[in-house]
Amino acid sequence: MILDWLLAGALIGTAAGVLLTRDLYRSVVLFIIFGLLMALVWVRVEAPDLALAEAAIGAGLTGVLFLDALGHLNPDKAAAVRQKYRQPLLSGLAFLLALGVTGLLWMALVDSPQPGVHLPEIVDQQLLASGVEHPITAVLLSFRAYDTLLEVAVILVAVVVGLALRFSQEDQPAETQVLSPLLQKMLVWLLPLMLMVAIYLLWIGSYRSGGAFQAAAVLAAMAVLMRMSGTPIPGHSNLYLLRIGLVVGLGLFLLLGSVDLVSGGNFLAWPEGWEKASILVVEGALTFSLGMLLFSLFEASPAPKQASMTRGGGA
Amino acid sequence: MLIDLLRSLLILVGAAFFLVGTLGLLRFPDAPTRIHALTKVDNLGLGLIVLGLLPGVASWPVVFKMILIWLLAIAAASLAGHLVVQAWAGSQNKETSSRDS
Amino acid sequence: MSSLLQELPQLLPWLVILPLFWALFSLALGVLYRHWIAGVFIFLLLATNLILIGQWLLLGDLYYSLGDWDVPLGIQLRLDGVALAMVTVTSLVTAACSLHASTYLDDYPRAQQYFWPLLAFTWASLNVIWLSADLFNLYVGLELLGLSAVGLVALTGQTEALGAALRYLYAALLGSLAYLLGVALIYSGYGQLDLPALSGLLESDASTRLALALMTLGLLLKTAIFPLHIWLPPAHGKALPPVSALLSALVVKASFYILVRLWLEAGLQVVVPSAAQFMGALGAGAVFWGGWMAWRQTELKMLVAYSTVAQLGYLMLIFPLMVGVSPTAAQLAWEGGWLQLIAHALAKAAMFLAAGNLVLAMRRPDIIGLHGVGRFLPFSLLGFGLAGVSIMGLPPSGGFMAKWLLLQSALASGQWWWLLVLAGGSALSAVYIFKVYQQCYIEDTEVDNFRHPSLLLDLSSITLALLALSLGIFSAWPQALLATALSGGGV
Amino acid sequence: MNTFFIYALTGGLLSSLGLLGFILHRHLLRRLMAFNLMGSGCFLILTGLSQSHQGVDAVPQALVLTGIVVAVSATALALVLIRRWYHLTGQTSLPEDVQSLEKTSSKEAQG
Repeated sequence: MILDWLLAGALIGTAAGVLLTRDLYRSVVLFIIFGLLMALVWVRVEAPDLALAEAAIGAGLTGVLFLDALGHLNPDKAAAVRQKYRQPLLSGLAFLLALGVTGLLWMALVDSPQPGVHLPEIVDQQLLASGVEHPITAVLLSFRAYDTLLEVAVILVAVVVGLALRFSQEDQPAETQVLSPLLQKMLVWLLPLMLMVAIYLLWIGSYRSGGAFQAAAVLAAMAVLMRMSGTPIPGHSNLYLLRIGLVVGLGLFLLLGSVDLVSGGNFLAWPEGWEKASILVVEGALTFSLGMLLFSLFEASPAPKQASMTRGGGA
Repeated sequence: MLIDLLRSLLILVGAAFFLVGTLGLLRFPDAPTRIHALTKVDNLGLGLIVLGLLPGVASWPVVFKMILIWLLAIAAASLAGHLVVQAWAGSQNKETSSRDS
Repeated sequence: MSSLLQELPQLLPWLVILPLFWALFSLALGVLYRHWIAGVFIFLLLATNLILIGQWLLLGDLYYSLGDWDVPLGIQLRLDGVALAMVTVTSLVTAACSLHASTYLDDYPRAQQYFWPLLAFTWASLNVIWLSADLFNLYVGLELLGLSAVGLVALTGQTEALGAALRYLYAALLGSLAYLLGVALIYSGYGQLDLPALSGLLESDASTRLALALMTLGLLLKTAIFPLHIWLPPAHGKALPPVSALLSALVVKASFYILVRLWLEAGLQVVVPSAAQFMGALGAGAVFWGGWMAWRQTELKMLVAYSTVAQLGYLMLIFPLMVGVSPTAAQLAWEGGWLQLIAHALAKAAMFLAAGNLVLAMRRPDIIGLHGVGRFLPFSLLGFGLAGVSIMGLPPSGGFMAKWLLLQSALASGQWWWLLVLAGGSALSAVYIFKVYQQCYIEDTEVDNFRHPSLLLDLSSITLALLALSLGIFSAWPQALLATALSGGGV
Repeated sequence: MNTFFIYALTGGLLSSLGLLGFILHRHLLRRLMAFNLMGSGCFLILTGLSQSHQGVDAVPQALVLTGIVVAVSATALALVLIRRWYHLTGQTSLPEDVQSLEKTSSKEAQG
């Protein structure tokens, strides 16, 4: 109990820190710490899948995106400090509004009625028919597969807009290379291990917490490491291959989903007897495509005007 | 009974090492010394905690996973430490060169 | 013929699968066969739409549980009268916008490559929202819609478009988070997410009232209703004409569609008449403020964008005219409101396309540049005029029929003050549309130095405007389509 | 007052904190971080509150997983727009915020 109060307090403290610190760089670092604390909170809420996802995507990838953006924005110190808040009247009003919202929310939380329908029991009953043992993967990829389909489309849209804006102005690609021999040597060992972890995460997704999104996040982290250390990523420069890679995840998901539909059955109902196999195939395609999508969210960011931030020291 | 005593002792010492590490982080003046304190002491603390947890673990694969986690933590910490200090050194001689010229 | 229709397999999911496949093909093949792919998929979607209309007329409301999982666990698609009307309008307007964009984008080679995937994603997300009855599914649909719409606005990459896209994105994100907070409270309180199943259960206690208020706030922000409309005019004014036509006609209406489902279907017990009157007041504010700002604009497309803010105000009149009134008045208001939504979608899309053609012709955005257009560009002006007829609500048009139904409903339920809003709004819209016309007939340039837009551009806007007019003349049929949604049965 | 409910309450506080930051700040990156905080708060409420009623439940956890992925793609899209906006205008906040900034600073100058 004390641990929960402590963790909750730390979470709120970090969140307040993110909003109140003057220096932008410090608030981004605090934001990454907030993401890691959130991962801990998800463990306390008995949601291991979410802890994995939050750590890999929430803190990891979002943190990298923010740091990368920050590096390109090179905030001029003076402006950052002075214009932090709006006029006192508006900030007072906003503060009152926030207090009101907290009060209303807490009142609603305390008074929330007991639900009539109990979904956990229904999920357990239907688990066998879904073809997967792990309830969360069952919900994600068979009961509510439609949500996951649309969610992959959402990421694809984000990447398409990134590509559209990136190439709409002719600017050189962002070289954020960190030239250090230790990194190169270490990667020789790290990359195969990360690949193995990604495949392991994908495989256990069907009976324990893991799955396509967490595995894809590890793949994306691998690609970011390779990009930062300058090791060439196979087929990276070839835009055509990139586009095909982006499309294959959603495409396979749609195709497999409508196999049953074409034969008179139901959309997103996996073929009889082949549920586990088709879910695994879809998860594999999703992992590959999502890994590429998450990486191109990092990659597709427009380049800065001047040379980029980290030029390794005299190594 | 003795095992439990030993395990709790190991975990306590590990935690103490973490404390010392953070103390070093706060007290030391500049980046390299802080990084040095952090990476060394915390890795040792983590090692002790892992050692303390090992007997309580049921299946063998989990034991190997725990040790793997520890090794990875050491590799990541030392690599990150090296890069941070390298970037710090880069910015350091940039300042000195701009100040001299 | 009817037996053929009956045993055709359910076509509901194809409304979402086809646009997603279109997006994937156009993304993979890039600029190569973009017109062919667009043509094929638009034809397929229109055909599916026609077959669905036939099936709906025979079988009544269609339900489709995805993956064979029934409601509390799985997601169920639902096609009732209103959803069918919205799907049909979406197909018509998007087909016309694609026709217009196919030639208009020749001047923007860079935008061409990524316009079609984003358009297909927008169409897919619109169909997702019209068909879905699951609260979280609607959230993901709204996000997909928001992100692809922001992408479309920012496509040209110019400074103004980027600023407008950023403002739009931040408003959309805040709106969908407020909506998600409401969904979280409702799921925790009632254990399920399906709207029809929830409509019986919602009782008005603190957490449900707050959930509904948060969802309403989020959806009002995304529909850009009066006090929360600041992001809309720059976003619709600065985007490419086919994009702003699509945004004004459909994208803004999707969140309104969810709002009406929430208020008048699920939350009927929780909703209080005074809250409905407040929504009506917001609508009235939107009508007058939008009309006033539209009249004061100097740029043509900004004028049309502010006219959207004004016309959205009319839609808000559904709430006061339907909560706590006699069933006949509610029926009139229901049909009038949806007819206004459809008529505005068609007319506003036509008006934006025509405005785009005019701006393209006179090579400058502001209205003063229209001098002499009356003599040299009759076709583009015709499109703008016909659309203006429906926006103003002159007798033959769909706009008039909708406002007439709303008027009758206001009289039937004794809420006379909405008449002032209807009359005042129409007068204001007449003012700002004639302001544009007044400039067109001022003759000061003898020689025709306008850049004549190709016939296809004008044709797409005029067809949409004619559709809006025909809606008024043959309004009996769409009214029957909409009327059933209340009673929930076949024709 | 089980553990899930504690985190539901923290989620409520987080959401309003995020809302406060979203309204208060002018810098686009800070507003984006505030949005992410508010999103995490929202997910916490969804999971914490529903699990405080019915115990561990896979459905809200799957919804939150989808929500996290949607949040990261929205953030990535916003970052692309912000960098392009900075690339073209050199500003890190929207024009109307900048004007209100000049008003306050001019007032300070006179005051």
